[in-house]
Amino acid sequence: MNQLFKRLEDSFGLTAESPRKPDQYFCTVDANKLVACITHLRDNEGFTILTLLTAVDWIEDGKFQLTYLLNNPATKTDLGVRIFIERDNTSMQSIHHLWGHAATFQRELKEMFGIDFPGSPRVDEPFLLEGWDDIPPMRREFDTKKYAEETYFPRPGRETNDPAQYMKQKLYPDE
Amino acid sequence: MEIVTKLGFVLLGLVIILNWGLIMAGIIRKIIARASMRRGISITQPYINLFKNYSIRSQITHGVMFYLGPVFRLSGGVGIFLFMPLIFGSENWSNFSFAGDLVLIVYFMFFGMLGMALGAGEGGHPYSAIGISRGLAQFTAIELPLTLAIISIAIQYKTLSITEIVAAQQGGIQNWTLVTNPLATLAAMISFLGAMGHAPFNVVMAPQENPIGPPTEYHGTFLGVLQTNRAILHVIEAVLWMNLFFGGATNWIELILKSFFIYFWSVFVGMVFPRFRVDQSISWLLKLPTLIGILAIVIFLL
Amino acid sequence: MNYPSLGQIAMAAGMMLFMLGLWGIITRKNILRIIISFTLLDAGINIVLVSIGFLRNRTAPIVDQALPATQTLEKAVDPVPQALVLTAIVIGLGITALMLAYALQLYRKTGSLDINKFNSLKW
Amino acid sequence: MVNPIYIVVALLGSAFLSGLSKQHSSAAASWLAYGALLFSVVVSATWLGAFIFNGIPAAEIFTAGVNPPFSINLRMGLEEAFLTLAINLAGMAGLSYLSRDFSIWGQKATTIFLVLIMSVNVVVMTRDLFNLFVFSEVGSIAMVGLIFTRRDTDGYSAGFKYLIAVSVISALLLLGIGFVYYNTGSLNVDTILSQSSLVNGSLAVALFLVLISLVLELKVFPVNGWALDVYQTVNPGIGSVISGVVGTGSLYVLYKMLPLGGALWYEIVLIVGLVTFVGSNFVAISQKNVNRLLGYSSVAQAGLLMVALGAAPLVGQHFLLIAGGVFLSQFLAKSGLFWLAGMINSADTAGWAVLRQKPVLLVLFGFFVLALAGFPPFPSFFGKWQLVIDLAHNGQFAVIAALLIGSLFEAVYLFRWLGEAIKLPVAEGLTLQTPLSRLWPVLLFGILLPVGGYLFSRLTPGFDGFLMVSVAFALALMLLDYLPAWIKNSLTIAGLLLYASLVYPLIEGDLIRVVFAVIFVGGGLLTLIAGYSVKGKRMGFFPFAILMYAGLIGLIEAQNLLQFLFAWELMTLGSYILIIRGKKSMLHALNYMLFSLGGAYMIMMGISLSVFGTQGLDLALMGTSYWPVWSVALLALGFLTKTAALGLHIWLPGAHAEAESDVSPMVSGILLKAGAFGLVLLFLAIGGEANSQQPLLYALGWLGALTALGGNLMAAFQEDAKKLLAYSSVANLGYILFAFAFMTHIGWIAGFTYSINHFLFKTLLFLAIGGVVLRTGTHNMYEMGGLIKRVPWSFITVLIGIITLAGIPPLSGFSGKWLFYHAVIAKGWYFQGTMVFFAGTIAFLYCFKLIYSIFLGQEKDHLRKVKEVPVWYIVPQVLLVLAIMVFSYRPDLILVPLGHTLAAANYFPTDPITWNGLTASTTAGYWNASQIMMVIGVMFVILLGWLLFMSRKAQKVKQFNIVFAAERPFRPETTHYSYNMFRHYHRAVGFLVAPVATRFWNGVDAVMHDVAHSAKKIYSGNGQTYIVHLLAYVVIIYLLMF
Amino acid sequence: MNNTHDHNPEKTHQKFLAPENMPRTVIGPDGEEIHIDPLNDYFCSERPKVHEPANNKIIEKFMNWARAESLWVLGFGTGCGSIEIPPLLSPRFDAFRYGVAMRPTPRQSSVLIISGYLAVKTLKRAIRSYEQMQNPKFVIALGSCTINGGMYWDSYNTINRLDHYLPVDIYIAGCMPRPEAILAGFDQLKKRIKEGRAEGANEYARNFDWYKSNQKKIIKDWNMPDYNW
Repeated sequence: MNQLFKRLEDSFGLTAESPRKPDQYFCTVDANKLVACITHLRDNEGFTILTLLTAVDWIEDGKFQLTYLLNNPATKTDLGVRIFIERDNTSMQSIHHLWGHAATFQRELKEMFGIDFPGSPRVDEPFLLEGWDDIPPMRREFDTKKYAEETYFPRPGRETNDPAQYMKQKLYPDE
Repeated sequence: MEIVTKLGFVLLGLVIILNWGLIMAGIIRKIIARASMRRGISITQPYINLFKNYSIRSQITHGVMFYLGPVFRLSGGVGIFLFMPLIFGSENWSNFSFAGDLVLIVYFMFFGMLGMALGAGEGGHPYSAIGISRGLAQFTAIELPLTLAIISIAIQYKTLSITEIVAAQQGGIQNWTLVTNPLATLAAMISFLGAMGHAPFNVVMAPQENPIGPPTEYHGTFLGVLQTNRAILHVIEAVLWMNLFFGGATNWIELILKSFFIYFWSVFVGMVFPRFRVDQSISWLLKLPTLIGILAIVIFLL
Repeated sequence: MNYPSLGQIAMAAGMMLFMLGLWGIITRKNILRIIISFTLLDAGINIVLVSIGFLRNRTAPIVDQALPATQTLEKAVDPVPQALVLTAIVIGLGITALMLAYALQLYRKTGSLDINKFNSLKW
Repeated sequence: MVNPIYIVVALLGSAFLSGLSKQHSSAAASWLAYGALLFSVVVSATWLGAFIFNGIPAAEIFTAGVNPPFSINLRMGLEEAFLTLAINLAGMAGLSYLSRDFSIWGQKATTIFLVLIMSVNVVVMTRDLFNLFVFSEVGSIAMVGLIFTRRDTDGYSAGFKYLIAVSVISALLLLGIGFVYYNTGSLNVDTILSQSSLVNGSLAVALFLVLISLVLELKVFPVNGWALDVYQTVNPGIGSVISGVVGTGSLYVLYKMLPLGGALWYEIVLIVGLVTFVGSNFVAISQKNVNRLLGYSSVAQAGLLMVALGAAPLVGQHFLLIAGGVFLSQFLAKSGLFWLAGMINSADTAGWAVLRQKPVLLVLFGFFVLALAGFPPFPSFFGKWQLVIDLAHNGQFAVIAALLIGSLFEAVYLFRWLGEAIKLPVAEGLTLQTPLSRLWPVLLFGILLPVGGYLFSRLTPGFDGFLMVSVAFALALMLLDYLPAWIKNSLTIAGLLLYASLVYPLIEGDLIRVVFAVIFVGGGLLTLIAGYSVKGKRMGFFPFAILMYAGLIGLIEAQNLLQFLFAWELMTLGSYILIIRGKKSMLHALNYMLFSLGGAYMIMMGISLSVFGTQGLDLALMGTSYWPVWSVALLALGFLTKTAALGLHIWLPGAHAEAESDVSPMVSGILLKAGAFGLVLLFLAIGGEANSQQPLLYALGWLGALTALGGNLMAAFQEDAKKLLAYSSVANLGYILFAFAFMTHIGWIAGFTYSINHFLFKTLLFLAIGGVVLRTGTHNMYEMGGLIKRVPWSFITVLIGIITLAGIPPLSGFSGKWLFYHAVIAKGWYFQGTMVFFAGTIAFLYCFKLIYSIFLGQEKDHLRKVKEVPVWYIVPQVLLVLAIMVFSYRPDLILVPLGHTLAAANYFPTDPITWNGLTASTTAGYWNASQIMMVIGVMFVILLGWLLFMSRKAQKVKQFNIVFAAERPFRPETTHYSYNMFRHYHRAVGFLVAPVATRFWNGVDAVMHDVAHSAKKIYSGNGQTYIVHLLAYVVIIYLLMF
Repeated sequence: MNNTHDHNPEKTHQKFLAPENMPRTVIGPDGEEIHIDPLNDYFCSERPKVHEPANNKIIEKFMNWARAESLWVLGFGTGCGSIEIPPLLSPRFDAFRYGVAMRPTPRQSSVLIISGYLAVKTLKRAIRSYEQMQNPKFVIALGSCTINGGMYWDSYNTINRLDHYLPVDIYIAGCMPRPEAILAGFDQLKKRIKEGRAEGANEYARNFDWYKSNQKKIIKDWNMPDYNW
């Protein structure tokens, strides 16, 4: 694996992280080298499966982190390739030509984070939400509690407790 | 005066048959429940369902045929009743059977089917049409063994008049068609399974596949009419089979018992067997039961 | 020994010419040769016709001083075949002329006289 | 009387004069030519008139003042007068037709043309062998000279081949003449004939040479390549001369000479003619080039005439009728066709669509084609008919069969051609050239055809001129075709009623005929009423509608088989044109025509083999007990092609479905009954109950049952509404066949009930569906849907129609089913019966599909503004519904008297049905239609009232307010469940509807075309090969003879 | 992305109009133009009506008894509660003996069981199904999610209170309630019906505007006429 990283380092300038599990590795590449990188991984290194494409919102840094989780079925190894992209008016190159099902992940990211993938099929159609006209709900500037309170008629008198504290208080009030 | 008496007996008979149909449905469902170790519904549940459906307050309609469909359907059921002699030897309980013979009844079964088909079609629901198309397709195959059986007993008794067929079977169980012509009886009983719409021939109404099939859009009074028909039809078809193959009935008790057991046969098979797909059921009906029916005729030709 | 009569020889010769012509017509490829074969055939027929009317020791059926009209029945050969031949020769001439005209035109149009080449019309 | 020698004088003189005249006086020269021809026409016409009206004997004209055998003599008899009239007329017309070409080719051409006409005149009239030779040579030379006018390689090579072949043939002829003279000492035909008892070896050879060369002159198949090439290349005007004028001369010479050869030669000519007729028509099947096709056809017709010639000893006194009829038809028609080809100038038959620019010419083209195919009312119909009958009387069944097969081959290309002219799109750049000088000959010959037909119909024994009235009516309507449609429609209705009222007294006592008459006339009226909805002129519809109905009524009225067949063909003709009017009908109409003709020929063959063939044609003879099984089978098959029994059904769906909306009910509800009527006549003929054809009837019964099953199954899998109904018709006719095949009283009652019912509901359904199709513009059911709101009347009538169709009580369809059950039980055909009942349940499938897919379910966007169908469609539907109701309520009104009629001694004496009041009962069961209807009606009304009361407040909702798994439907198109509705059924029983019959007939079609195409290859195009063929043919015939 | 809520429902609905519901023009068979407005042409846009109970007390009581003893439940499961329904019909609990039966079509059903949390998307379907049921119709809501949002109380996509959208007859508390509790709920519903208090359908019709505005507030692509007949 380290050899692989070495090779990739030369070609794509990636930075590897120490493995979390014996068969799970992560690395980071430049956003503009990503497609070339994972194409290489898919075609030459045996990472033929795209398991996951997901995003993390680093609002403090003004970045989105996209993780492309690839799997090599021969060696039973997972490799997460990360990139960081700007948070505002962001868009990323689509990879639906490498894996057809990537389009679905991208559709979801577009709906939930507002990350655009130009050219990805049906990327603008609603995926889970119907008729959503607010900012994408998974962005961290979206205040879901406030939205729910404004929209869904919260029942007055409802208390929200930490279950552990609440049960402890209720069952063992003396302690 | 005579006609008034006739009408009175006919109406009375209809009421008895309807009530017996409802009770029989309750009993059968009770038996099914007990067989699967449940308490099950109360025997009066069919009545309650019927009352409830007639007491639904709001209704919708899709058009004229939406009304005519259930009416055709119920006319089909009641019509078969009207042309069916119920009790052998009784002028009063023979209804209007002087107007036509077995052929009339066999063809009048289509009347109700047509009504159902048209009404369901007017509903505009694709599942209704799918159900109807399956039902009609399966019905063609169901009719085939029955036709063979009818021809076989027509050869046997040299008549197509139900009254005379019943008359020929009097004098004990050894004279029943069941004993004298078992193959025809078997073919007809298989066909009875299909006519009752129980498993394995219940793909028409299959709730899991196409929500309840033809009557998807029916509700309230419309559904009540259909349920009324169902109660009548089940009994009266059992009576038809009883008349043809099981010696008919000389009194009401006999009629009730025999129709119960004939109907229970279909339920019994339905409990045991899984459901056929529609093309499977057609293929099957066109093979073994048809062969049995053909044998039933061949035996009489030899 | 029974020698063949002049009439028989003429007829045999005519028939042979006829056959020869026929043979030529169906074997030669050159149109001109076919036409020549046809004239052979025609000549053969004429000879046959003449020989049909030939009677030994008789003269030509021309009524003049040498042959008064009253003696024609005894002295002249049958005049009818001769008349036929005369007409047939005329007709054969006409046909030969027409054939040659066709051959000429065909040659002008195509530069060839091979009959096998003129089969654009068929089926 | 003018001496006919002046014909020769006039023609020859004018030829010389025009040859001598200078170029600038060409107008005068051509007038001179016309004058000479007119003179000839007049002379021959006066002679003909004298022969016909004064009955004078044939005149002998002696030249040179000496008696034969020493001089040439001519004869002017009836035949000669007729032929010279025809020749001179054709010459005049041809001259006019060719006048433009002649003006290009120069005076010489006119001269040659006149010489040609003159020579043929002489050839016809002369009685001298050598003279014959001379003038036929003159004619040949003139002919070749005319061919020379086509100045290109093709023309020259064709002319050369022609010349060589003709020379060889004439050499043979000359040789033969010489030897004949050698043996008989005479050249006079009559003298030789008087010595024909002395035929010895060498005379026989001489005669062989003469006759074989005469036969070869007729361009017999397959040694006629030289002639075909000429046909293909020459100007069609000259082609018409070759075919009409020269061919006529050659034929007549053969006719004159044939007695020389004796009986053997008649046989030879018969066989040669047959081979020519069949073979030439066969190779023409795959021919597309018009001129060559016309050549094949000419040769074939000559072959037919040779058959007539060869059969002369057999047909005796009818010879002139036969040969005259065939000759006249082919002479007029073939000339006309050649002329038309010249006007169109398209090498391909497809180019003839341009004829539609001048409907008159299209009609004439139709005349010519029909005359060639032997359709009434043209003379050849009578000729062929008489020929077949006379051959049958002499037991020449193989000849008849060959003739009929050849005729069928002929019909294949003729009707393909006609269909293409009627239906194909007009090709770019083609125009009709119709100067008056070319138009009038075509018009004249076209008009002469029906006139000749009338004359020959009067000559034919056993023909009732009454039938011609309808033809005249149709022709009159054709002339009135510029009137608006409603006037013509009214005229047609009036004509139909008038004709029916004239016919009614003839059939009054015969209930069987009356029933069918009511179906035909009533159906005609109703469907014609629907025709009022058509705006505009509707050219070419009404004459053929009236022809079809006249044919149908004629069937009923026919007293003998000639009239029957005449009516049958009229009906076929009319319906063919009606069918081909549909948008995509070309191929379907061709199929229809071919199957109908095949059926008609089978009927002819069957007639020949039956009592009629041996004893006479009167239908009253039918009861005779002698009926060979093959005859019955052929007759039955013939009628079954009309009823479209399984295997013969493939023409029906397309033809009925693609026809116009109001034509479909005509051809489906009504026309098919003609076949049923034929079957009725046939089955009565073979002796009713006491028949001796049980095995055949058993087979027919199975066929009927299979047809019912197959038709219904195929109907269930159709997407096209009209095709569905058409297949349903197939099935219903299967029921009818099954019922009649019982040959029992109750079976026949069932058959009649079915016939009446099928007429009622199928006419009703086709009218209703046709109206809807008219409004929606599509046949496909899945494109419709939810139309109940738009066309409620049609929905009601369709509902009643399908209840009747399915045989559900209380409507009249059930009466048929009830009778069926009892008939099956009584007869003991249990398995066939079961199959029929199984088929009956399948009828539900398509009934439901029909009414649901069109009227129920989801309404489509583009059909939201569809209007109710025209009132003219509704009116007949309402009438039919009323009729169904009456028949349902009181079936006894018809069935009781019908039962009495059928119970006649020679029909079905055992009547098992007893009517007690309104209750019909057999030993097996009983049935009371009125009571059933009353009981069901009352019950229905009560229940409906109850439901209406209970649901009186129901909210009316719209089409998408359906339970859709908590979603809403996307579009009506995706929500309407209709396309391939019974796919599950297809999975189960689809193997039964594999298109076996279609594949079979397609295979037949392909094989025929391939074989015909291969057979054509013998025409290699090489002149020498043709000569070899000729000689080989001579040798073969010689070997066959000696 | 606009952060402002658009509070004009008409405008919002216009924005989310499905393509197949857009007005369009088709050409008829004779070439005539036909304008189709799917929402008006395909759907009935009547408002629901109030159906008063029968005047005759005895008849009404009898009818209510019949309705109560024959509860036909629509087979419609939301959330985790749908897994609690099948045991209800098993031999152990046997809801059939109370006259309860499952029906596959809302037209024939009289009871709608909301068996758990409702996402907005599911709510839309639940409302449509409810509206397609016929007039005496009853709603049973299971679990705390339907009462106050339960564990999804602050989710951006899950409703908190069902009774703002549908007239609920019986709430059965629990997360999830066990089948015994549901049986008890049926018992309570029966009591309510027999007492004539279960007039949810009429309530819905009377307060139709209120319910509808609540529904439309969160369901922005309604794409239907107001009442789904």
